[in-house]
Amino acid sequence: MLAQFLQFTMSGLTVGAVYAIVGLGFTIIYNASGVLNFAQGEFVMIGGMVTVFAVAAGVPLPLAILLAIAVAAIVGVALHRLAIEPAKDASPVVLIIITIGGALVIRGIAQIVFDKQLHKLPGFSGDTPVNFMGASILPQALWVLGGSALIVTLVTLFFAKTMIGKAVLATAANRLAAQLVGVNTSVILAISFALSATIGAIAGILVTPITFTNYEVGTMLALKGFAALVLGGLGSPAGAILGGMVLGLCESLSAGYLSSTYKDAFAFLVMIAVLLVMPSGLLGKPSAERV
Amino acid sequence: MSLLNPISLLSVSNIGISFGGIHAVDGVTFETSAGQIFSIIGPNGAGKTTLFNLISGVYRAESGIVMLGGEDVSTLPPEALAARGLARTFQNLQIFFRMSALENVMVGAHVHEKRRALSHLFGLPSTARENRGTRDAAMALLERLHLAGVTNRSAGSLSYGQLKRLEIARALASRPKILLLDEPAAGCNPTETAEIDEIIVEVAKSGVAIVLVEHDMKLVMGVSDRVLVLTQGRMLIEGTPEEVTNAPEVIEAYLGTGLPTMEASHD
Amino acid sequence: MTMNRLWEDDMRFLKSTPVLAGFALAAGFSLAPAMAQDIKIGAVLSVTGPASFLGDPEEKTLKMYVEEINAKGGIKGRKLQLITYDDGGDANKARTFATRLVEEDKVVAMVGGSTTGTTMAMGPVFEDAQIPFISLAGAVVIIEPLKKFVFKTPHTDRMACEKIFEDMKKRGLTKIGMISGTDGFGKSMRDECVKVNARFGIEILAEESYGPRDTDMTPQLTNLKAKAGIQAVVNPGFGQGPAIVTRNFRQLGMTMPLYQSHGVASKQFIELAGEAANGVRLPAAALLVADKLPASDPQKPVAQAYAKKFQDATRQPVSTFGGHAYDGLMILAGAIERGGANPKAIRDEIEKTKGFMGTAGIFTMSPTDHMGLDLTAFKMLEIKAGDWAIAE
Amino acid sequence: MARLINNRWAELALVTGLIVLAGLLLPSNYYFRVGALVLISAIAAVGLNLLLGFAGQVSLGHAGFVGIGAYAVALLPTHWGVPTLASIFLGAAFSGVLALAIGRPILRLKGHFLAVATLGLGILVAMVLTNEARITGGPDGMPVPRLELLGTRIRAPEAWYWIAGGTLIISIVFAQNLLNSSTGRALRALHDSEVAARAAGINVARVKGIVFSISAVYASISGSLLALLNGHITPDTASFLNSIELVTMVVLGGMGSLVGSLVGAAVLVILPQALTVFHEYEHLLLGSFIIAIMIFLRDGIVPTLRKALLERKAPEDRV
Repeated sequence: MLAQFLQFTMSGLTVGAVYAIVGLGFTIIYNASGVLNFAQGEFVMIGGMVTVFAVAAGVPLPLAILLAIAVAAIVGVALHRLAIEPAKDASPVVLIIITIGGALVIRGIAQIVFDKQLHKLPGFSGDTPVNFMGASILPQALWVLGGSALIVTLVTLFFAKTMIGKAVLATAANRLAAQLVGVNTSVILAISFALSATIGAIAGILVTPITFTNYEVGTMLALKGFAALVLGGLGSPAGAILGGMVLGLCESLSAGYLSSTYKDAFAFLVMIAVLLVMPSGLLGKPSAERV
Repeated sequence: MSLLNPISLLSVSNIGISFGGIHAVDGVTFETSAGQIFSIIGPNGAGKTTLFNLISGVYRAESGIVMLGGEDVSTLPPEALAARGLARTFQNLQIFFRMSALENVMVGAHVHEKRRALSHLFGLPSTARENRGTRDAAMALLERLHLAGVTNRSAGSLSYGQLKRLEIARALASRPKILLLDEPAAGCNPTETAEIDEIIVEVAKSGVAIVLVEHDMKLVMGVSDRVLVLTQGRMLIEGTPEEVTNAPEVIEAYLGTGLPTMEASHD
Repeated sequence: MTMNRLWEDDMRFLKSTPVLAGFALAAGFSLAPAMAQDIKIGAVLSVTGPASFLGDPEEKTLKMYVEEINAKGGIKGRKLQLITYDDGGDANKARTFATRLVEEDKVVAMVGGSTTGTTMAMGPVFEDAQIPFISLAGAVVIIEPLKKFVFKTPHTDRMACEKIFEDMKKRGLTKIGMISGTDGFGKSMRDECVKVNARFGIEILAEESYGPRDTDMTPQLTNLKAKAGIQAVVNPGFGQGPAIVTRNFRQLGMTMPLYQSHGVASKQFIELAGEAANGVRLPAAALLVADKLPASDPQKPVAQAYAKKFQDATRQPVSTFGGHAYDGLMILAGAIERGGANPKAIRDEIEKTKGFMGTAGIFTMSPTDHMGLDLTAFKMLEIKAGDWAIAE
Repeated sequence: MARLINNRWAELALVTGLIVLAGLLLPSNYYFRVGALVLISAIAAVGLNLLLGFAGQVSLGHAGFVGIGAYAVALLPTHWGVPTLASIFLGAAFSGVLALAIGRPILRLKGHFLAVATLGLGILVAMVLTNEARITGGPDGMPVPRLELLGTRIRAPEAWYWIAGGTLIISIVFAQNLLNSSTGRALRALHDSEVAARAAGINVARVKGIVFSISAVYASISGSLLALLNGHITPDTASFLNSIELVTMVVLGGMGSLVGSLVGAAVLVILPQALTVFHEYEHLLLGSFIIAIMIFLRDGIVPTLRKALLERKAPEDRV
């Protein structure tokens, strides 16, 4: 019984970690610019696909990973420069539609540059499962969990300790004020897109050995990551992580204990229920309308 | 002192609310009746707008009671208060910017319109009749507030002074018994202020109880029947304009923060 | 503002809307040049979207072989013109493109329909227009009940179930668990398996399912593992799901036989599932094991030639999906060769296809059988040391 | 006042003119089918515009209601012998009541929280349609019995074009009626300021529920027509991607513009048809077009063009 529960939990945590990192990527851009970037899932795709194709072309894995991150970051900055910045005063809904258009473009390019096949990477530490109190776990799952934890730590440190991180926060809090104290907000926004893309790409690289990748894995991930972000409380990095984990656990536990057919349904029901009780998400601050 | 006087239209007794441990409004008590102009003054952050939000149901009071025409309305939402004859304007404009000036005022008449979504959808003759009635009344109000020239303009294109008057027109469209005006003259030039002044007096004369928050001391002292001074959420004094102007504690309080007339308008 | 002025605005406005421009654009493009004597055939395929691993090789195959046919001088001196559209897996779009092929492109026949859903949505269009339609999708419902102008080339999912159950019976496995994808393929095959299992004396003790985009099936498999008495597991599904199921299956240390379906009949499955794929059995066309067929097998040259051509041209592993497109195109070419380029004549000739050797087996169609394959064309394969092997 | 009425009739005349003109010019069944798809999508987009464009409430699950309408005309006649016309109304009624029931709690949420809740709602509908295969035919869908009117079965795309056109015009008339009423003013008011709307006596929860329900009915009717046009229906109809497509139609065409919904629907239905010549570049181009439209016509196609026209023609109008 316990072994089963552990198995379900590990599955939920691993899947949830991916949702969480995608949600975290959403949060960074949202906090800096107020844009909900629905092309976030495409960064995950780029991370996985570039690594796969570079490795296939003979590039050593560590170098391929760096390359993939660089490509994702460049795409992130390009997305900001070419699509978001020219429309920066548009309403939030319009900006969302623009990012959806951006996702279509990125996917469209990927389908031409790469291919439409599914691909995988070998597990970083092999594919032999390890046994943990009766539950068997892939070493790569530990990579995903560890990697997520590391990313969260680094992001937290980045915002707390570095000048750039603080500038991003300042821009988020008040763009005009940040400009007045000499922050180049345009550069800062570009940095936040690059950072978010980097995180997405790392997530893509970490999970490809488990989940495979192809040119359109981004759609589903963006959907789930968005749900995680909102469930956790819009704008809170810790909330995005918590939201992702809760979503992942809901899915795997309902697949295990209730019905695998309706596991997504249960996950969304739980989410709606949580939102009805906590209308600002798990860790979101209730926003009082100023009158 | 019998505070819950049944004759008074609005009576507020010992009302209070706190945000994050800070008492924004604490133990405020007053009452006012039909035809009276009751003003609330005080320095910035004194809790005037919070008090308005408490009275109009935007916030729910943690302590105290609000009575409207003898009925305890402390826990009712804003729309229920509106149905009972309470109307208000907002310090930082709450205009329907995507609608025309006329439509803004028409919204004000909502409480007098029938709630029949289906007949609205089918465009039955009763809806057309209702629209005509509401529109004519709104036009009259626009004229009264010197806004007839911008009737069909989008509210988003109006000047600040026009918007201030538009809010008053919208509030009047509900034919209120009690009207809460939150800095109606802020940001208006002397001519506009004089016009608003005149309208306030006129409305009060028609039997509406007016509660006014205003920085313009000349306006306040000129029109008010009674004045209440708030500082840090608490009542400093309540009395006639003369009593308040001459009270030593008021002079003391305002010396520290600068005279209210000197304060810049809010955005 | 006067009524007149507004009207003027509206007229200008109307001209500036992209509605008419869009229509004009579409009209312009659909009048793409075509030589009068070319024979137009259409293909609506799921080249992108969740079923792209079907549509992509299908499209590549069709293009490759139409080119080859034309290079050899076409059919009776007339070249083939292939018009393909990508429905993205969406049945509604597929139907629009089907209408376009019939109404605008005036094709004489259609090879395509990657999924059962898109095929079912397009079927009535071709039935109404009386234009033959050779579907590349699996489900039995496409040809059962029989529709006059609709044919199909892949084995049906019912045949796949029967093949699997037959193999189980031989190995003495009678109590099984199923885990199916909730995509069209998985769901349809699952339904067929549940209809025929009793005939083979096989009992389904537990059923689980997973979504087409799911990335972890350990919870479902943990439940199957915990269910007492299960001797084997069947996994109807296509795309990434079966590869993940296979890996999770081994991860959980499950040792009973695992059966996959013909929905994973591509080397890609072995690549994705890796080591875990070893020991997995699945029913599939002989195409996958072309090289391992005995030299006496009449199917060997066809299968070998197609596999080589596809792999050389695309540098991707050959799949039976592309093979179905090959079969469909060749059956169609044969029918045109025999009966000319009139849709009704083509339909009649397709129905008379006899002993055609395709990648999926020998096709012999009839007025009551619009697929023409029997179980003998279906091989039970086992994955051994990362490669296909014939298990019977 | 004159202007308000003029605007309304001009809008209606424009739409009717477009539908009739296009209907007379379209050369073949294919064009009629594409035209019918534009009009059918526009019906759902007009409904969603009431919710999103006018009342400012996001729904990422509206395809769920399209799905309900579609399956109503497939399931009710097939399994229970309900006449098709009655099925359309039953589906619409069910959608409306469901939206009213769910809307009450969900619509308390704001902005992105509402978006996710409605997203979940749409996905639930799609899941039920996919998984209850015994009734719905599962992921491969099910055939839809043809509509019989006066003894003839309607299947020609041309007939559906005119039916959809008529329905769209009625939909727009109803939408205009609503907008030009106390309920309509209330729903537009709460878009700009909920607190002022409440202070004016508007029961915000009630009005949101009503407009959510009305937009669900529009989506449902659109779904019924789509199913009848196609003759076969799959759960894709209710998919998340279709919900996104509906939102995109409304935003592209212009939030708060009923004509805009028709234009937005036309762009998103016709553009992919025109882009097929570019084969694998299709998605890349479609995405680029969407981005470009949103950058250069920020308020949506119709409002931006209208503003530009008015500004050029009547500078004296602006003070």
